[in-house]
Amino acid sequence: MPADAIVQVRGVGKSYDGGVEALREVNLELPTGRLSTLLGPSGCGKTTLLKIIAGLIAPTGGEVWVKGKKVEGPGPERAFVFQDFALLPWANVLRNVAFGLELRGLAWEERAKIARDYIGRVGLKGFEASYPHQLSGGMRQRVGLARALAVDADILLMDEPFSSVDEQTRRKFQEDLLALLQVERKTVIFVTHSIEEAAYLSDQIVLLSPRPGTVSRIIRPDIERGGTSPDEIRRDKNYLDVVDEIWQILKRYVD
Amino acid sequence: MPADAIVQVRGVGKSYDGGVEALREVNLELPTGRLSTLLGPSGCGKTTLLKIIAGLIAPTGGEVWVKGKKVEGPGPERAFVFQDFALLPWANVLRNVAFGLELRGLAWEERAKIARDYIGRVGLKGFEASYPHQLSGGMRQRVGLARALAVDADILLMDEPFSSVDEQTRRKFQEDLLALLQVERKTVIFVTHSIEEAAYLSDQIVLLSPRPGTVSRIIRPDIERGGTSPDEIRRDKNYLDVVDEIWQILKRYVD
Amino acid sequence: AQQRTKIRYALGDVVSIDELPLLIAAERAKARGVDVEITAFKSEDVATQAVINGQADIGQGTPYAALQKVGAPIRFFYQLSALLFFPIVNKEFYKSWKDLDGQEIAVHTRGSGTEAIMNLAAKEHKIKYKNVSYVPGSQVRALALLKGNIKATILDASNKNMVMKEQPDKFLILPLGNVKASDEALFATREFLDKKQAGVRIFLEELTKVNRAINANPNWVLEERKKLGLLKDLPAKLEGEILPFYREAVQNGVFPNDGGGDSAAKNDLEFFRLSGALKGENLKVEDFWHLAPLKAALANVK
Amino acid sequence: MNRKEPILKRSLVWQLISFALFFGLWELAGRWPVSLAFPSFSKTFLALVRITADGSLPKAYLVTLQPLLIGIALCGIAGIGFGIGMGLSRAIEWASLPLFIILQAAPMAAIIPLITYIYGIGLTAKVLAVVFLAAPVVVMNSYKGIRNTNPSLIQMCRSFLGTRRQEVIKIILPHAGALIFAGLRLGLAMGFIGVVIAELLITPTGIGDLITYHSSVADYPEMFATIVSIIVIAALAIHGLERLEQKIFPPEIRGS
Amino acid sequence: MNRKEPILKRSLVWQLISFALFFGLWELAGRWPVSLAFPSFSKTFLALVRITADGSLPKAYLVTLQPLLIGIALCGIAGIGFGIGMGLSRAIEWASLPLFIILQAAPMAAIIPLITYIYGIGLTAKVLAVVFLAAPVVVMNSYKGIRNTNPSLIQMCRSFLGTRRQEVIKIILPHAGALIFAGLRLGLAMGFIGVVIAELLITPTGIGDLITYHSSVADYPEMFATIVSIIVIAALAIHGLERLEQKIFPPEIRGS
Ligand SMILES: Nc1ncnc2c1ncn2[C@@H]1O[C@H](COP(=O)(O)OP(=O)(O)OP(=O)(O)O)[C@@H](O)[C@H]1O
Ligand SMILES: Nc1ncnc2c1ncn2[C@@H]1O[C@H](COP(=O)(O)OP(=O)(O)OP(=O)(O)O)[C@@H](O)[C@H]1O
Ligand SMILES: [Mg+2]
Ligand SMILES: [Mg+2]
Repeated sequence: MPADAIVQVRGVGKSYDGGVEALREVNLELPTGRLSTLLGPSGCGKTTLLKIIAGLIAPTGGEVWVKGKKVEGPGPERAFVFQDFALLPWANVLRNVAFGLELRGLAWEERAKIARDYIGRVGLKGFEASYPHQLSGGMRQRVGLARALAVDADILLMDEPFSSVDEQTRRKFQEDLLALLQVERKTVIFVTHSIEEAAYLSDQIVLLSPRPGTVSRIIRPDIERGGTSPDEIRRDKNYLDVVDEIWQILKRYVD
Repeated sequence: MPADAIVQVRGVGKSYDGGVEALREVNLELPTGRLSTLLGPSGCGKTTLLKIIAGLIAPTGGEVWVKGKKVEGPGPERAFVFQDFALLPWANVLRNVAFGLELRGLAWEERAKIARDYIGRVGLKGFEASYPHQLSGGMRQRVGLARALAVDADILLMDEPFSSVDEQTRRKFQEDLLALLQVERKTVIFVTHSIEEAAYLSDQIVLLSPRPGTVSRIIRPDIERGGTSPDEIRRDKNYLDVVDEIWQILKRYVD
Repeated sequence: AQQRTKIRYALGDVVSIDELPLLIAAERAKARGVDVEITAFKSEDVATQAVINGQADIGQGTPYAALQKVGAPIRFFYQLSALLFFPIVNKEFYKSWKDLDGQEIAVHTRGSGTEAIMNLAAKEHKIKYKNVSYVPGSQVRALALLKGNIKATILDASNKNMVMKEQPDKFLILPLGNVKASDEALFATREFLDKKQAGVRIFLEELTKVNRAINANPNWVLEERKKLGLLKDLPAKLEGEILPFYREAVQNGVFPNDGGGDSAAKNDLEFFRLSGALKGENLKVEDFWHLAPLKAALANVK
Repeated sequence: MNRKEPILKRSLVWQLISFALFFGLWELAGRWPVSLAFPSFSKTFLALVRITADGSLPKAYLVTLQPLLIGIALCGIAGIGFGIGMGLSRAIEWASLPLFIILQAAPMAAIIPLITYIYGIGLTAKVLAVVFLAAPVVVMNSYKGIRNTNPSLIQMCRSFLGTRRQEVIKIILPHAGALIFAGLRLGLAMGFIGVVIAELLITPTGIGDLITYHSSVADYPEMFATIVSIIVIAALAIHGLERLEQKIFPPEIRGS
Repeated sequence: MNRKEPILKRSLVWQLISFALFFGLWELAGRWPVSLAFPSFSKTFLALVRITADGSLPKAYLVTLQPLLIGIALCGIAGIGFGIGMGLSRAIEWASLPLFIILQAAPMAAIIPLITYIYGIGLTAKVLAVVFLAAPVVVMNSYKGIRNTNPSLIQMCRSFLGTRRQEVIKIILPHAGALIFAGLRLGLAMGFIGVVIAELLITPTGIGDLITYHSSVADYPEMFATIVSIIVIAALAIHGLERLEQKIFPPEIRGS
């Protein structure tokens, strides 16, 4: 797979000011057009790694290459979906979704048009004029997703995007996300705590060890998606095996 | 099962001051010595129902009977495990666990002895002198559990006790809880959002409809527990069927 | 036509009936081309401050200590009125100066004329106070006396009259030897006095004429006030106090016919040295007073 | 949270009862009487009507409000500007934060007598009294507003390639709006104190003149009425601003 | 959150720079000179040493601190008690909350000149000045402390069969501790303002006497030194209390 790796993480390490070593010697290749998951115990450096890839944090060692260029900061080919949504509380849904385009200097007309399109695609039609506080957690999450989609980046970096919605809504989202990616053909890097979520969504699962985080295992669940309904996937033997395998590894990390 | 129902909910309804009708005509029997789960979409009144059973909220209609007596308020036979832990931030673990006994006027010596015992049972030995802010979410949750166990009530009322810990810790807890109940023989009423959790833990699952909450279905997952390892249960056909059945029902409620 | 002169006059008190002579003189000076613009400040200190900083031309009061310390050449040049104060005690507790030995008294402020008077009296009667507390404002002390919060203090004429009228049988006024020091004097920078000689002269002429008229007939104040329409919104209660106040003041020689001059200066130096406001021996009049403007004015009103 | 609502709703009746109780006690104390110079509520109220009707109170307010408004406007421009500077620039922050922390805790009212020694006795001195009292809280609130911007929003802005300029204009400033406004409100409260003390301690003009004058001629009801009026007006103004603040910046849109 | 730490650590150096800057400007302004009556920093500092050494400043503080401490102690007992009462009893709350909301926003300093008319000029009057200024914030903070008790803790207490008495003693009061303490600290800050203004507007004793006296005899450096000393002492006391507060009630154990 190295040939079509859109993101390459080479020997990345990160120590925070306080002396905390969050990551050590992480090597990773993330294939184009696929969904990769970072999974690991709390505090193992998942968010840190994702932000390093995003160019929001500088690593203290190693480097990240995206599309053959070394990462020095955020870039237009990467878009971040924040765990806490990071919506402007004083702006309505339309402006929030269009915010990435606003920063790029697009004219109002143009960016509103694009934003409306993506608001429709994430199923928020009719809520353009609502403010974040008027939306449920799940709807806010979708605003964040639409904002990231609107800038049409090739790579979506998602930090536990479904962690603040309830289990049932989460399942719904997972299905929506898979459907959306079917159409959009993006590369997605996804951080999660949930073994089921990782196994269900991913083409590639990167298991990180506890702090300092290193890659302890890479799993490629070869689950048959074409045609099978989500409910069938959840009973798929491959799927259950992957879940089990991961749980056996992670179990050791839990106190 | 009516014969050995320790809690009977008879036609309970609840309208809040603001005019919100949270529950309508809920009828329910909860069997002695079993774990029952309340499951339903967000805002359907699960917490409300649990608090009515606990005697913390008065219903606006119907009544609750516990051990053959009508509920007028909290009682010594019921103990509540709070979703947000509800620990005293200024008291250490020992005092927090002993707090229920402190309120009952037990002497210091005596209640410390009991509390130490339960602190050990939930696996917090060595943390007696720690303060809540020094503990992880999971450890705090266990303090809340130990406090509820320490008053030796017959009925444990648990409101989403594992919702604030990460997936992996949560799995660990579920197993711990089942092991503990094996020894303690309590009746447990458990609120959750998680279908897997409900299916995995429960003897009886009460599915509530969206607001105003009513009982829409009662499912008794007949899962063989004796001898089978937790990981086997998660692949059990019965278990997967129950998960599926619940998901099909709840799917309709998700926006 | 004659060019008009403006004089900014800083008063360290609210304008009330005691200021009537000043107000009358200001009106009359206006007719002669000198505009005296009176601003009332919270206290004498702030008024003095205004003169030092050049925000006012003439100040009123007796800031001898400030004069001695500040580098700027500021001089007194006219005595507006002499001290007239009345030591007053609660009859229940004290009957004479002797009774005040070892007792607590209240005066205006530290280093003020009121304190000096009480200290001089103590010296004269060979007594010693236990404690001197400072309660600024005659009116405040009068109220405190009536309320029983203080038992011995010193008041100005109008407040003494108020107290005696309110509860005539309760209080006693103690006798006081003649004190000739200034209660209010005018001061300004030398620079101003030299530059605005004509204006100052006219103002002083009018002040002197007013004082002389009052000394001749206290009732004149009332007539003049009516004629000029001064202090129009004075409450009736206070209006009735005007005549007694001026009668008493005239009887006690409060308003000098000659602006005080050299003798006032000498009295002041002696008095304020005794009171402790002025430091040092051999104080020279010319270091504190500038007598030329007064002489020029007196020459015209002879 | 939920408790606030019912209180505000039932408040009209209870406010009336609360104030009736207070005024009743005052009336009693005045009639007893506590002191010769302590007028009862009814007398004070009549005096208030009197001085309002004869125009002296409104005229006094015109004079008093001048330094207050100028001072607050100055704080609004320079104070907020400086606070924002402190929030954005480490150098300014480090050079001035310790001083402002001290100033915010200090009884700045004590400085008012000093002002005359530097700025004399005119309007400037009173404006300065207002500024000295109001500035620390205005500056500190603006600073905190800037500093407390949700870091996640800033990262979001950077991740979408926002420039530093865009970050300040589109994220930091709107985010700080509520705290800055609150700072201005608290500044106004301090400014009221400043202007009243300045008028009592420096030159009595406006309200200060009314108070001093009525006190000197022993019109105690008028004097009390004047003071009560400024207290009530200030309290109402501040309270009104607080409500306005909650309207413009409801907690929901403030972000965390 | 994390930003606070480094500032506090590096603060010693920066505090020195910050104050050096301030004092330097003052020295320049004094030497220029802005006004004949405006002493430079060095002159003021020497005067401070002088009046400290001759004992007049310490003695003045002994006098000034008396009404302050009595007033704060009174607020500490009655104010906190009343605030707690307001928090626990609906009746008290409704009858007094509107009044206290107004009082908290009001420039209570304006009331000080009135105190003389009721309570004369002695210690009582000054204690009252302190109380009037400090009480609203003490009462309101105690009230808020009680009212903001985490409802979940109260439910917990009730679910374990706690009586109302136990609820108050074991949950509500410990929970309100931090806010009550903060109220006392803010009250002390107001009390400093109150006592200084009272000493300037009522009878000059203690610090007020030093200020008035030195001003009347034109010892401007001494006067400035006195005022600066009270500002600094008050600021340090309040700031110190704030630190103590963070020690006794670190945010972690406050609960939400
Ligand atoms: N700004 C920072 N300064 C110092 N230490 C940090 C900082 N951010 C994170 N850390 C530490 O680095 C480690 C990794 O943090 P990170 O947020 O990447 O973990 P994570 O895997 O995302 O955890 P979680 O699953 O809880 O979100 C943690 O121990 C954390 O305490
Ligand atoms: N104190 C209250 N006053 C008014 N309405 C309330 C109150 N508490 C809860 N509600 C409303 O009652 C409904 C049921 O609330 P409840 O907390 O029981 O739901 P829930 O099923 O526990 O939800 P969740 O899964 O989000 O915890 C909700 O719509 C909620 O908004
Ligand atoms: Mg993370
Ligand atoms: Mg709930």
